[in-house]
Amino acid sequence: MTTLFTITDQPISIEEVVHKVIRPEAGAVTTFIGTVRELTNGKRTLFLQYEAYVSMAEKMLAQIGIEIKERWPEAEVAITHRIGRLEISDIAVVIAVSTPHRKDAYEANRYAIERIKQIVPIWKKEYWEDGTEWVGNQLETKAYPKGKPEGEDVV
Amino acid sequence: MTTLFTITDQPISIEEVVHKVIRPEAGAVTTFIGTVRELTNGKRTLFLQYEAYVSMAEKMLAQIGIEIKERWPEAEVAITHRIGRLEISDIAVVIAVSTPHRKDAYEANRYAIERIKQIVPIWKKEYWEDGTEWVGNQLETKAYPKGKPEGEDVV
Amino acid sequence: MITLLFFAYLKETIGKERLQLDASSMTVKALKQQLASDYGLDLQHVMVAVNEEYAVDDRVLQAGDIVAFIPPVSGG
Amino acid sequence: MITLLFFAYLKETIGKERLQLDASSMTVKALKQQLASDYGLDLQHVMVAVNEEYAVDDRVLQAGDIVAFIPPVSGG
Repeated sequence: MTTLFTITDQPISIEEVVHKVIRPEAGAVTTFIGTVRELTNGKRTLFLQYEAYVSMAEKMLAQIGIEIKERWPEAEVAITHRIGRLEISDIAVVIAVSTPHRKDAYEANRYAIERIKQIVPIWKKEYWEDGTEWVGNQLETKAYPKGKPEGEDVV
Repeated sequence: MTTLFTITDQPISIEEVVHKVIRPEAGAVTTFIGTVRELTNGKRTLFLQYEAYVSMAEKMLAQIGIEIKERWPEAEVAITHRIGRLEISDIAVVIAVSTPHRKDAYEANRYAIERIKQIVPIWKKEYWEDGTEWVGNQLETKAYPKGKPEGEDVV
Repeated sequence: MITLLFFAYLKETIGKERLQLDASSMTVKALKQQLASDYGLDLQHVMVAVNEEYAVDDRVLQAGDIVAFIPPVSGG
Repeated sequence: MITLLFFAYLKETIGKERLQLDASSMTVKALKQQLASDYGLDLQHVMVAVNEEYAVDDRVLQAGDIVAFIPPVSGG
């Protein structure tokens, strides 16, 4: 059986993730591919290190799949997230969503990435020329959030 | 030089299209992958035939790229559309959009597929058990549209 | 001479994908009307491209133009 | 006994990724406070998962529980 929700320390094959959700009833597949960006707020990243609480992270990815099915019953979802050392432009995550109609495929896909950034226990450490930092919030920009994670995220 | 906007009669490699837009400045890539759906309004498709006015279709794809740059200046876009005979679940089109931030990648991608269905001279012929039909509108459902193409689509 | 190109059901209905015609100084609209009448076609929803760009009805054709008749598209 | 798991900067700060502790019948909140005080940590933005599910502050821990301290996540 194919595993739809996976954490891996190997390079991710986009085709492999996409082919988990392609099926005769669905005419639309969207993917989100998160890659390692070199510059964040003008600061140059050399490489990244991703760490995960693997067993729980896979459970949370599967839960996002369940949440999507509740909202978009016809959607099929597969998510693979990579951990370990990643270089600039390496693929960190691939989310594939197939639906009969394309609007749902975009919306469900975007829902998935937003939820990953809220509830999946994966952490990114940035390595710069002059230091390192664990990136600690869901908004891509600040080191640590001001606000506490909201109740609805504690599922 | 890589061609960002292509019509091909060969199977499309998703990875190949995606890698045309991956770059150090962009952390987000979205793709739209259109596949051949077996059932449309309860009717079973056996296979499809796509035909294109190839030279103009490639120009129109490139124009969609220009329109996207006007709206999302940081976006990079690549589109490959396949023509010829396609079986159920075969990939007809791959649109890849990379941007520094993910919201733009979703929106620009969706803009691309909507515009393809308006202005790119490609036609789909459905083959059913009991006949064939050229699909003649942009709304996925009706055989031919009631309304004339709108002025803004005639560019 | 002007070259006419037909696609999809138009190509099948007319039975040709290409025609040569002396239509210089005709407008796109007049050419559409003539073609509709010659072949008994409804071209109301058919767009016209001249030299690979969509053209308006009152565009005047010139010798050497390539005029493509574009039925409602259905790619994607 | 209860097993505590640490990740990301917490693992580096504490210098361990795993601790065994006799914390049965403590609440999640009390455990967080004890840990914050023992290691001089600010755990205000750290979520807690018990047996791989997010847990509320007044959850009472039981022997055998695996308690993970989850700093703000940054996957994707």
